[in-house]
Amino acid sequence: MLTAVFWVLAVVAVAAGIAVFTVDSMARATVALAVSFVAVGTALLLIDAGYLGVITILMMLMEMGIMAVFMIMYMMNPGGLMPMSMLHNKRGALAISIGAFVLLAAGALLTPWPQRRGEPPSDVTRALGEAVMGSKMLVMMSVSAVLFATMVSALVLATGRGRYDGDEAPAAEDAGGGA
Amino acid sequence: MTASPAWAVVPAAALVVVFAGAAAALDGVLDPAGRGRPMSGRLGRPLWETARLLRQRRRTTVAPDALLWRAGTAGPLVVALLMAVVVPVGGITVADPPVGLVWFNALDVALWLTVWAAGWGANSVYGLVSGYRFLSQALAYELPLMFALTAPAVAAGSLKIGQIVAAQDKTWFVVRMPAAFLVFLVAVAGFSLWGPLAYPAGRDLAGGVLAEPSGVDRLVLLAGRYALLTVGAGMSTALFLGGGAGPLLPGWLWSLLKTALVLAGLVAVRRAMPVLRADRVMRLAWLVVLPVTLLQLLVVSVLALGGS
Amino acid sequence: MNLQMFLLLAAALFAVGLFGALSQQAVVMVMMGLELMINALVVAGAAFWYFLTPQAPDGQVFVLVVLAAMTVEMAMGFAVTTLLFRAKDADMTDMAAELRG
Amino acid sequence: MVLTQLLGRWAARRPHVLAVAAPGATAVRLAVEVEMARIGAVAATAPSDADVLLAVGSPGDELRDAIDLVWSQLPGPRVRADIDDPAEAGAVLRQVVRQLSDPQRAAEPDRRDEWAERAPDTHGEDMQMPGGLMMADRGPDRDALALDVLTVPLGPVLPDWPSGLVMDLQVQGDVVQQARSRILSAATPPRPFWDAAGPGASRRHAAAHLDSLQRLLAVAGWPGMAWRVRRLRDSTLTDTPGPVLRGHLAAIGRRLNRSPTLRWATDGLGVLTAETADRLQVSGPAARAALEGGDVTARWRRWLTETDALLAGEPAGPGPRGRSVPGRPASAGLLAAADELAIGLDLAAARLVMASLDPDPDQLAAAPEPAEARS
Repeated sequence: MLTAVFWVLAVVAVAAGIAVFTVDSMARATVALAVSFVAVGTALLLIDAGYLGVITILMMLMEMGIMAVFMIMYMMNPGGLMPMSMLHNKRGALAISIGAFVLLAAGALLTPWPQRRGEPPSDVTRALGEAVMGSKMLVMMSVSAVLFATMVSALVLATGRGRYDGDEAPAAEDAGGGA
Repeated sequence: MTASPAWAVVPAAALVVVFAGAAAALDGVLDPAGRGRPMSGRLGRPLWETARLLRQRRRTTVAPDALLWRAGTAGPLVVALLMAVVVPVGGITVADPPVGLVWFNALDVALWLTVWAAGWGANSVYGLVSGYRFLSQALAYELPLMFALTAPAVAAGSLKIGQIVAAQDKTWFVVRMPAAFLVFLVAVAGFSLWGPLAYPAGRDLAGGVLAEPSGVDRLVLLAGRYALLTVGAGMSTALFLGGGAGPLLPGWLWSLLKTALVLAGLVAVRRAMPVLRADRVMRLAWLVVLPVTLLQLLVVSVLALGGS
Repeated sequence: MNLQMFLLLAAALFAVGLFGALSQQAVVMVMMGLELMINALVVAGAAFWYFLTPQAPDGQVFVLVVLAAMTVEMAMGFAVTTLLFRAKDADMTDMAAELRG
Repeated sequence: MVLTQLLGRWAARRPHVLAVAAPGATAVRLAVEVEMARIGAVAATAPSDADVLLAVGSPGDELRDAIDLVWSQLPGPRVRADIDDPAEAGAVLRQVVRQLSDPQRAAEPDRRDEWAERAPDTHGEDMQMPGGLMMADRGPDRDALALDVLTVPLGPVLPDWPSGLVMDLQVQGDVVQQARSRILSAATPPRPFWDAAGPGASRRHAAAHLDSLQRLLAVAGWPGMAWRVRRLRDSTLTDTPGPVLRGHLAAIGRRLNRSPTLRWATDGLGVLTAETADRLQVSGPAARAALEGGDVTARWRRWLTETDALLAGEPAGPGPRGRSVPGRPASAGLLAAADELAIGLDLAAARLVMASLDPDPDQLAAAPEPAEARS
C-alpha cells in the first residue's frame, strides 16, 4: 500500500518536474515546481521524516510565492499567451541529462548498500531538534551566518541606490505594495 | 488525545461547514444594512447567497488560465479542510501527527500560491493586482505568525497539538503569551482575507480576487474564507485557550464553545474598522509586531527553561 | 519501499533539473532547474538517513542544511537577476554572458 | 422542478444589483439606493457579482456601450432595466426581482461568454496577439527596473465611483505612473443636483458632503460606517429636524475621529497644498482643508465640520464643491487635482484620493468639454 503511494508521488514529482520546462506559461511552471516539491515532501512523510517533509513543503511553497512576483516582473510573456520555446541547445542538454540519469540510477541499483543499522528513534523530530541544538550546533550556527550574509548581500545587490544616500529614497516601506 | 479512523474526516468537514455557515449568518445579522429587516431574513443570508450562486452560471474571461484559476478558487476551502484534520475538538482529532503545528503552518503558506493563482488565473487587472496584494500582505503577517506558533510549541516542548493542549492543564497559554494569541488571530484574519486584512478582496478593486469568479467558483471561494476563519478559531482554542478544558461540560462542547466565541469575535471585527493597505500593514508588522512577538517568545522560552 | 526506490526518484529529479539548468535561457528558469536538482538531494539525503543510519541524526541535519542552501540559492538568484535586469536589461543567460570582463 | 423554484425564490431574496448611473442622474440614483435598501438588495461589486443591471438616468453613447458590455458580462440568470424617474424606482426594482425569481430565467438558453471569446479589434498591422490582447509595454520606474506598463481604465462601472467617470491609468504593478480622467457624457446636459440655491440649499449641500463621505468610507473598506452615513444623507434630504441630524452626525464623527485605523489609512495621503489648490482653482472644502494639512484626513474632517455647520443653519456657500465660474465648474479643479495626486500611489491609495476630492460628475458633464480632451 505504502509502496503504491510512494510510486504515485514519485511519478507526480517527476512529471511535475518535467512540466516545469515544457509548459508555455511561467505561472504554470512555477506552480508545477511547487507541485513537485509538495509530492517530494509528502513522500518524505512516508519514511517517518515528518518534520523534514512538512518543512520542505512549507519552505518551497513560500519560495514559489516569491518566485511568482519575480517571474511577472522580469519575464516576457509570463502567462504563456504566446506559445514559444525558451529552450536552447535542447538536444545536448537532453543527452547529458539522460546520461546522468542512467549513471545515477545504475549506481543506486548496483551499489551494494550496507545493511540498516538500528531503528529510528520514537520521536524523530525531537532527535533532530536535540541534534541541532546540541551536537550539530556549530553547523547550524554557520548556516545562520550564511543566511544572514545572504540577506545582506542580496539586498545590497538588488537595491539600485543606497537606501540612505542621495535624494530621499521614496517610501522604502511600501516595497510590498508596489510589487 | 485519541486519533480517529479515516472516516472521521467526514464529520470534521461537516463541522467546519456548519461553523462556517453560522459565521456567515452572524455576519448577516451584524450587517447594519439588514437592520429593520426580519431576523429570519438576516439569519438566512448564507442560504439565499448559496441558492443564488448555485443557480448562477460560471463565467469565463478573455484568455484566462482556467486551470490555475479554478484550482486557485477552490484552494482556500481545500486548505481549510486539510487544516481541520489536525484541529482537536475536546479530546478528539482526526489525526495528531508529531508535527501537527508545522502542518498547519505549511498549509497556511499554501494559501500564498492558491490565492495568487485565483487572482492571476482570471487574466484581469483587478485579479492580478489582488493576487500580489495577498503576497505582500502575507509577507507581513507570515513571520509574526510563525513566531506566534513557536511560542506554544516551546512552552509545551512539542510540535504535537495534543501535547500543546495537554500542557495547558494548569494555565491556558493565553495568560502566558497574550501577544502571541493576538498575533495569531490577526494572522488568521490575514489568511482568510477578512476584516481589516481583506485588502486582497478589497471593494476598491471591485472585489479583488472576487472580481471575476461567479457561480460555483465564487461560492467555493467565499465558503473557503469562512472555513479558514473557522479553522483558525478552532486552532486558537487548542493552542491558547486550553482546548477542551473547562468545568462541568464535556471537553468537546467546551472546545466548540470557545471556537464559536473566537469566531464570533473575528466576524464582528469586520464591522469595526476599515481595510488596511498592505504597505501600512507591512510597516506595522516589521517594526512593531515582529519585535513584540520575538520578545514574547523570549519570555516564553525563559519561563520554559525555568519550569523544566 | 526501499532505498533503491528513493534513489531512483532522486536520480530522475536530478536528471530533469539538470536538463532544465542546461537548456533554459531565462535566469529564473535556470534557477528552477537548480531547485529541482537540490530537491533530488533532499530525497536522497532523507532516504540515506532512514534506510541506512536512522539512529544518527546526521542525515536529517544534512537535509536541513540543504534546504537552507536552497533558500540561499534562491535569494541570491533573485538578487543577481534584479541586478542584471537593471544593468543590462537582460534576463537571459546568453545576454548575461556579454557582461564578462 | 420544485427545487428550481425554491432556489429561484431564495436567490431573489437578496438580489445583487449593479446600478450604473449616468452623470446628472443623482436624484434617480439616490431613489434607487433607498429602494434597494428597502427590498434588501445588495450593491454588486462587479459584473460577475450582479444579477440585475440597472441603467440609471440617461447615459450618452459611450456610457451606453459600456453598459452593454457589462450586460454581456453578467453571469446570469440576469435581468436588465432602465430607470430615469426617481418616482418609478420602487416599482421597477420590485418587478425586476419578480422576474429574477422566475425559474425560466435560470434556463436562459445556454448563453456563452461572447464578450470573452470575441477578439477585440487589433490595431493596424501589429503582431496578432493571442485573444486580441496587447502585450504590456515597458517604461521607467522608481527602482530603475523599467518594468511593464499596463494601461488600465478605472470606471465607468466600479463600485463607489463617481458616475460616468473614467480614469485612464498607466500602472506598473499597482503603482500609478500616469492618470488622466474624463467624464462620459449624458444624453441630455444634466442640471447639477447638489448645487441647489435658495432656501433648501444648506440641507442640499450638507447632503452632498455626506454623499462624498459615504463614498470615501466605502472605498476605505468600511461598509458598515458608509451605510450609516448614507442613511444620514437620505434623512438630510427629508424634513428630519436639524438637531436630530446633528446628533447622528456627531456620533458618526466621534467614531471616525477615534478610529486609529481610518486615520492610519488616510493620514498623509494625497496632500493638496494651498498653492496647488490655487493653481488648479480648487475652492470649497478641499481648498479649506489644504490649510489644515491638506491630506485625505483633513478633507474628510472638513466635510464633517462643514456638514455640521450647514445643519446648524449656516447659510450655504456657492456650492458644495466650491465656486464654479462659467466654463470651469468647481469639480474640474478637483478632477485635475485627483489626476496629479494619483501619480506614484498604488491603486487603493489613488482611489482614496479620488474619493476624498470627489468631483461631481453632474457639473462636469454639464460643461462643454474642452477641445483638447477630445483628441
